[in-house]
Amino acid sequence: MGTQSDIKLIDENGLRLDGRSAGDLRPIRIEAGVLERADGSAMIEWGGNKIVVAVYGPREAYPKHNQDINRAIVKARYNMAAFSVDERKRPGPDRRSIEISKVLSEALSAAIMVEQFPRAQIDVFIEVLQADAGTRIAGLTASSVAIADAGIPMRDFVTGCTAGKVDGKVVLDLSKEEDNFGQADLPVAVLPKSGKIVLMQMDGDLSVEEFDTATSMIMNAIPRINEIQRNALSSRVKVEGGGGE
Amino acid sequence: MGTQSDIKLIDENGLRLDGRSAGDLRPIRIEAGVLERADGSAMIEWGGNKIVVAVYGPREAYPKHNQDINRAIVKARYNMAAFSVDERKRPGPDRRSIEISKVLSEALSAAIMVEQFPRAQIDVFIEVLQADAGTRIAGLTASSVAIADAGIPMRDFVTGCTAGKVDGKVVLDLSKEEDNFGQADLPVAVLPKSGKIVLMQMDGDLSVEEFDTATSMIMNAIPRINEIQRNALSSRVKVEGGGGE
Amino acid sequence: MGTQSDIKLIDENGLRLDGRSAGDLRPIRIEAGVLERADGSAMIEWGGNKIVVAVYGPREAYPKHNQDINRAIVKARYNMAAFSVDERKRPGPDRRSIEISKVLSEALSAAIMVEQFPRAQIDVFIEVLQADAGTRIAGLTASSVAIADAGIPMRDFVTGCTAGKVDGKVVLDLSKEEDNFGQADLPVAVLPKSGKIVLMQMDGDLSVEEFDTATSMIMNAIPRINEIQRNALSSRVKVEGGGGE
Amino acid sequence: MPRDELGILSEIKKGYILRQLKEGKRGDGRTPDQFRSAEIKIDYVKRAPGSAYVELGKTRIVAGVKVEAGSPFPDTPNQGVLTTNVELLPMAFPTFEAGPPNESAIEVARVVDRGIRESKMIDLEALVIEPAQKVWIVFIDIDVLDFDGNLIDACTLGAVAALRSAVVNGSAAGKEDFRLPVRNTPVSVTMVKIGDNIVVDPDLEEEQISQARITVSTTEDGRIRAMQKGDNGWFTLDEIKKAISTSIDVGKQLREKYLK
Amino acid sequence: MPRDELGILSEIKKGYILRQLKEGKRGDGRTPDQFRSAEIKIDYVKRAPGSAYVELGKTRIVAGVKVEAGSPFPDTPNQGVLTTNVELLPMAFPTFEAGPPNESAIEVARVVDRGIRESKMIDLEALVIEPAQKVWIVFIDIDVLDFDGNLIDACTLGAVAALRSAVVNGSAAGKEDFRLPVRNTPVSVTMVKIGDNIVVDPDLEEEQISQARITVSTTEDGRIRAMQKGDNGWFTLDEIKKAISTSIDVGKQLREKYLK
Amino acid sequence: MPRDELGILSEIKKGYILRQLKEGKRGDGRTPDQFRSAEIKIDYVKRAPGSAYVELGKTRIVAGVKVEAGSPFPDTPNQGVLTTNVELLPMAFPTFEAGPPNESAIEVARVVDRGIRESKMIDLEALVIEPAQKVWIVFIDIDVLDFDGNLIDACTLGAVAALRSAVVNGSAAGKEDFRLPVRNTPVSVTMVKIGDNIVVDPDLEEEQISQARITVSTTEDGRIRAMQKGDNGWFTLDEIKKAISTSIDVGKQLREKYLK
Repeated sequence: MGTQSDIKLIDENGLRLDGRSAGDLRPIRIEAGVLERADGSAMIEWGGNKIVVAVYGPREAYPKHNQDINRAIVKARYNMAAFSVDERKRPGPDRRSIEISKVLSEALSAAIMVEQFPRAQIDVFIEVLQADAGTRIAGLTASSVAIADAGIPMRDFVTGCTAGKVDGKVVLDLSKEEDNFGQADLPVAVLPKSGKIVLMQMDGDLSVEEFDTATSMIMNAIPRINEIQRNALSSRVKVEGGGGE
Repeated sequence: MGTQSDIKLIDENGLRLDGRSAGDLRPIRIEAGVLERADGSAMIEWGGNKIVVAVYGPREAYPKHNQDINRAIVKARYNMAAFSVDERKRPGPDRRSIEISKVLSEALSAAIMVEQFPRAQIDVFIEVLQADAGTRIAGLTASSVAIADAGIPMRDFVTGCTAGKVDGKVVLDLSKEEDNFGQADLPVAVLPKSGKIVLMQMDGDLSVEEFDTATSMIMNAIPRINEIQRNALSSRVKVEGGGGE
Repeated sequence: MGTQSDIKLIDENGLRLDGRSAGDLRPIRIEAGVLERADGSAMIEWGGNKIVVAVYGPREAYPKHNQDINRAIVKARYNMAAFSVDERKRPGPDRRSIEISKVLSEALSAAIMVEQFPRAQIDVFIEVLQADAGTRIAGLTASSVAIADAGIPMRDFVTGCTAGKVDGKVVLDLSKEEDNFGQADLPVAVLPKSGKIVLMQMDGDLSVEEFDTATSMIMNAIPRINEIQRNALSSRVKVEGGGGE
Repeated sequence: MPRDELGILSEIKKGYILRQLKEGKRGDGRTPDQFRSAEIKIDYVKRAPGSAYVELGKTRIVAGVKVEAGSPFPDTPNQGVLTTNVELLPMAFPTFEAGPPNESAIEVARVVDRGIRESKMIDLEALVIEPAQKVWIVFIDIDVLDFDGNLIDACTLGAVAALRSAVVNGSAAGKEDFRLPVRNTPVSVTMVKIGDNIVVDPDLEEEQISQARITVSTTEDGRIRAMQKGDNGWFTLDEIKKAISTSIDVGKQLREKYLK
Repeated sequence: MPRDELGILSEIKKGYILRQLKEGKRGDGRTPDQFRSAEIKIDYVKRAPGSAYVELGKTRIVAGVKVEAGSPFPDTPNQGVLTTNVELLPMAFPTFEAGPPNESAIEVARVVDRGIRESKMIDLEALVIEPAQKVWIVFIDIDVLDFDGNLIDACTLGAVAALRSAVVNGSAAGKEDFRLPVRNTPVSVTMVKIGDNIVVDPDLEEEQISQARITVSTTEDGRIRAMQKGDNGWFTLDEIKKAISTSIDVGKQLREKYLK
Repeated sequence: MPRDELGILSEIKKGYILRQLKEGKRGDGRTPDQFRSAEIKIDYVKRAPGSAYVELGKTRIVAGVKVEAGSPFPDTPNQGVLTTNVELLPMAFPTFEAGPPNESAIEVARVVDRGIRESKMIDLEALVIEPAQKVWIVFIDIDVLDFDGNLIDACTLGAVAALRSAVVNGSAAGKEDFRLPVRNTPVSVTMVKIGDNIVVDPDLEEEQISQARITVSTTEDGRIRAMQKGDNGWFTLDEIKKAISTSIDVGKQLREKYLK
């Protein structure tokens, strides 16, 4: 987690810089079917994040020696556009994006009925056009909409959210400033029907009690985010959350 | 095109730094069959350019999934030797040489009877030993001699020439200084029998009228250059152009 | 060879910085079977060198177009750990390690009965954990123990040693300082039964007479080093050489 | 660019398109000289000083402009630096692959770059902070999200729109925010040859069956700034001259509609 | 990590392991919460200021710490730099390949790095030589020689032991030799889920048949500093909570035994 | 180097060559100790301060020397820098591939480099412009255009001839043009073993059927400066000693003929 700062991130009323309370989400908007060529696609705007996801497949895995004779391979590729962050990002994968691609692939594999597509590959391309904290979770949440849009059978959605610690307080869905100057970041993704955890990473400093509070907040938010996913697929668009007054 | 300069590139008599008139070519010399291992080869000296070309093929395209079942793939590889330019060039392809290789491949594909060699590949390796403006055109002009030397059937030669604008005046076959300090560069290659244009690039600043003048000059020079190509194949060597008095 | 230095590397009694005489070896210790996964393995400590070697194979050569239908391919990969030298070494092969890998592969090919394993590949991974002059020879000497440990049939061991010139005098088995400030370095490896030379490199400045002295010293040391190799395979460990008093 | 890789265009369909073209008709009802209508959203990416989203048919790209302080090239100590990169994202087409730009992506980037550079749209001399030491580096990065033909023109439109709208944070040079020194408005117009017909702004189907491509970049003064012939076919000189004149005409329309 | 690539684990064997686990027994006789006994040799490589050889089961790694003077990152001018690299050497397993670190090697390195970085084990502020100009760069490089499961914990143990024992040559900054400014002792504990059972410190066989992996890094104050869930399976929240408590307990034992 | 990759050498031909060699005859009529006659053109490339074209049999190479001002290596602050690169161009042989130098190209470059470096042909101490700050960097780049055996000697001849003839533009250091400080004339002589015969300057056919290769680089004082044994075969010590003496003799002839 980032360095200390003099900025007070939570005011005396418990409100955050953008006016949210501890348990509030930023506005989330998902649209499915935004691309022509891809088999499935989705665009998500989550706070200041703007991420487009395209799905191709199931198609024959290539090269052949990578094929799994029992199930489809899910390959997520998380990538940040050069202009998506304040300082220009050099094109191409770095160690961070390779790790994120790995954990996103694993999380999606748990939801997709991979056993129906032996020897196949499902590609999920996640392009971050504008980054604003929580990109992996936002990209993953959009990915399961794009996979559904592609007509690929899933046991359930994958729905994610982060919590973290800011000014010593556990809060939901960190903003960029909270991520930069906070004390912990905990991205989690679940299968919302069962609450099974398919992605969890943490860095920072949390006591066991703080961890419990953070995961409660996340579990509490998951149904709201999943509803936005469902609505996107019913080709409706809904704006959720936003502001804490 | 390059930056402005105080050098006067054309004198009061309309003569250029090397004494040529606007429509004069630099000396050109082509020799075919200069290498042992290649299936066909040629060396061209054009002004201060010194370029060797080797052709291999038709041979089976590799990897196989690149094969075209209807025709041969033509792969030109334009490369500058580390010592070919004033400042040492790092070995290996850069973006410029990759683009040039692409347009040269396309120009040669238009001339070679590619439909006679399904699934095959024809490699044309163009090594610039000494660069002096107009290397792509010189390399391309030598390439069709090397392809003929390899016995690969062609509809016609590919014959190229550049024109450009210097001190506001349209001239043929830019020299290094004219290329560096001129206002436009227009490399063109044609099938000389029909005048069909198979390569054309331009950068700089040309009016429509200037473009017409430039292409007239080029079309005018093409038969002279093609004659040098033909002579090289009749295993004779001829020096053309040179000086403008 | 390195630059001149003011350090006197050989004293008035003919003794070297570490107390050895001209023909003395540094202490050598080899242990076979040190790794679980590899088909064969060995660890060598030779002076301050600490090198581990793992052997995999014979296994099918991959990719297939690399296969030799008459014999096994031997691929040694010499690699220095980032922490093995004074200044951190960037991970990955450099030109030096690629050349060393080539000459080690060739030396081992001369000893292994490669004709018994057509289409196969034998991988020999040589990891230098701590470097102290003579790493290629130490790694090669350990390699033939690891190959024997893997049960791969060999005509003979490969046994190596270096000689060099220090303060104008020919000496055996250069130390780090002698390598840095000496006038010649001559690594040699032989099949000890026959004395056939399978690796020889030299750099520096040697007269023909000095070369003869150096190779005599090496040939003289080979049986002692080979005995340590043999002992390692008899699952005994022996310390040889060390000190010159 | 991929040629008929989808296998969706049978010979029958090719014949149909050709017959239609002979009558001056195109698959989507356009005339040969007609550009598709485009949608351009500037300031699409807030973190970039300049950006634009362009939809041309179903071709979708995002162009972002970043401006950072850095060193000039040794041979142009008194000029800022301009660099253009195009990413043909694997999401944009089934056969596009992840990895460093291939020859197609490099060609698109270099043709876009030449149109902008040779028109002298950006006054690079005005981007010097300290001569020979520190200049502004203008990075144009373009993400291709969806591919439906004519990338060069879509990317040029996006890059030019992003440059025109950019507001640069000057603090890295101790200066106020500033707009890029824009002098003119280059536009590229790309045409392909199908049989004996030449059509403007080809869509994916047209690109897949065309023999040759020509791009002409012009400025509002009607001057030619860059050209690029592509693909394995050929043009006659007359066809090229006609293409230049079409480019000047269509370029005017595009400037009028999208870049005022 | 490779999953059953050796083909040595038949379905029969899997069933056997599962039945055994139901009775709380593991292949090598350990209880589910039991770490294998490790061997750690510090100062294993004399040319590195800090180093450690770790043997955990038959997993064997060497961690080396190098410290060099260099430039700080622009956004943290008042901090030293910490960097962690793990090489899955091809000698360590039949299917490991030479080349730059793949996604598995990168994940191990980044999880090890996070445990150390987020615990603030090394006081990076104390590693500044000249603010914004020159700081100490701490390179943690780990060679994996032999692979028998649970690389993350073996590598974390090695890295922490090497950092704790390092004595840095200060001459590059005109200073005396010094120890790294160590503030605490992070330990990672990794568990995998096999059927409904969760076991600590999996060996190779257990990793190959497990569905999901969870790593929890803690410090001696019982606080969580880093976590990573891996593999295609899932955990319930209760399983995670149990894993955290196990990690704190086992972490204490490891610190007591190996990092005093 | 490729070994019989053309498939042109049947076992019958091999047998024939061997029988001929037993009688001291080679395919092109040379004696075992005879070098092919070479053609060397210096100043072949005008843009390089030094250059040479070498034809040895049908092996054709161009060596170019560039000299640029740059930083010295930290551990040799009072020396210029010498670097040698060899490109086995795909034009030179059917199986040579484009791309970064492979192990064969690297070996050739390093053996050529060692012969020049260890003979101290170039006085690197004389190439310092400002100690520890700025030195002359000598780049030797070699293009292999056509491959007919014995690259090491062809490349060494070309590199040495180019270095001897180089006239450097001194303006980058505010100096006059100057010749490189050349102290002696290293020559490499390469031999291969075919059966029990050792032949000098092998051509392609001989390289393809040989078991082992030895290169010895010497200076005019008859001293050995670099050696390299290559390929999967072996030499006896006596064979090596004979090769050294041959190298000294042949080296004298080469210096006399081509490097006066």
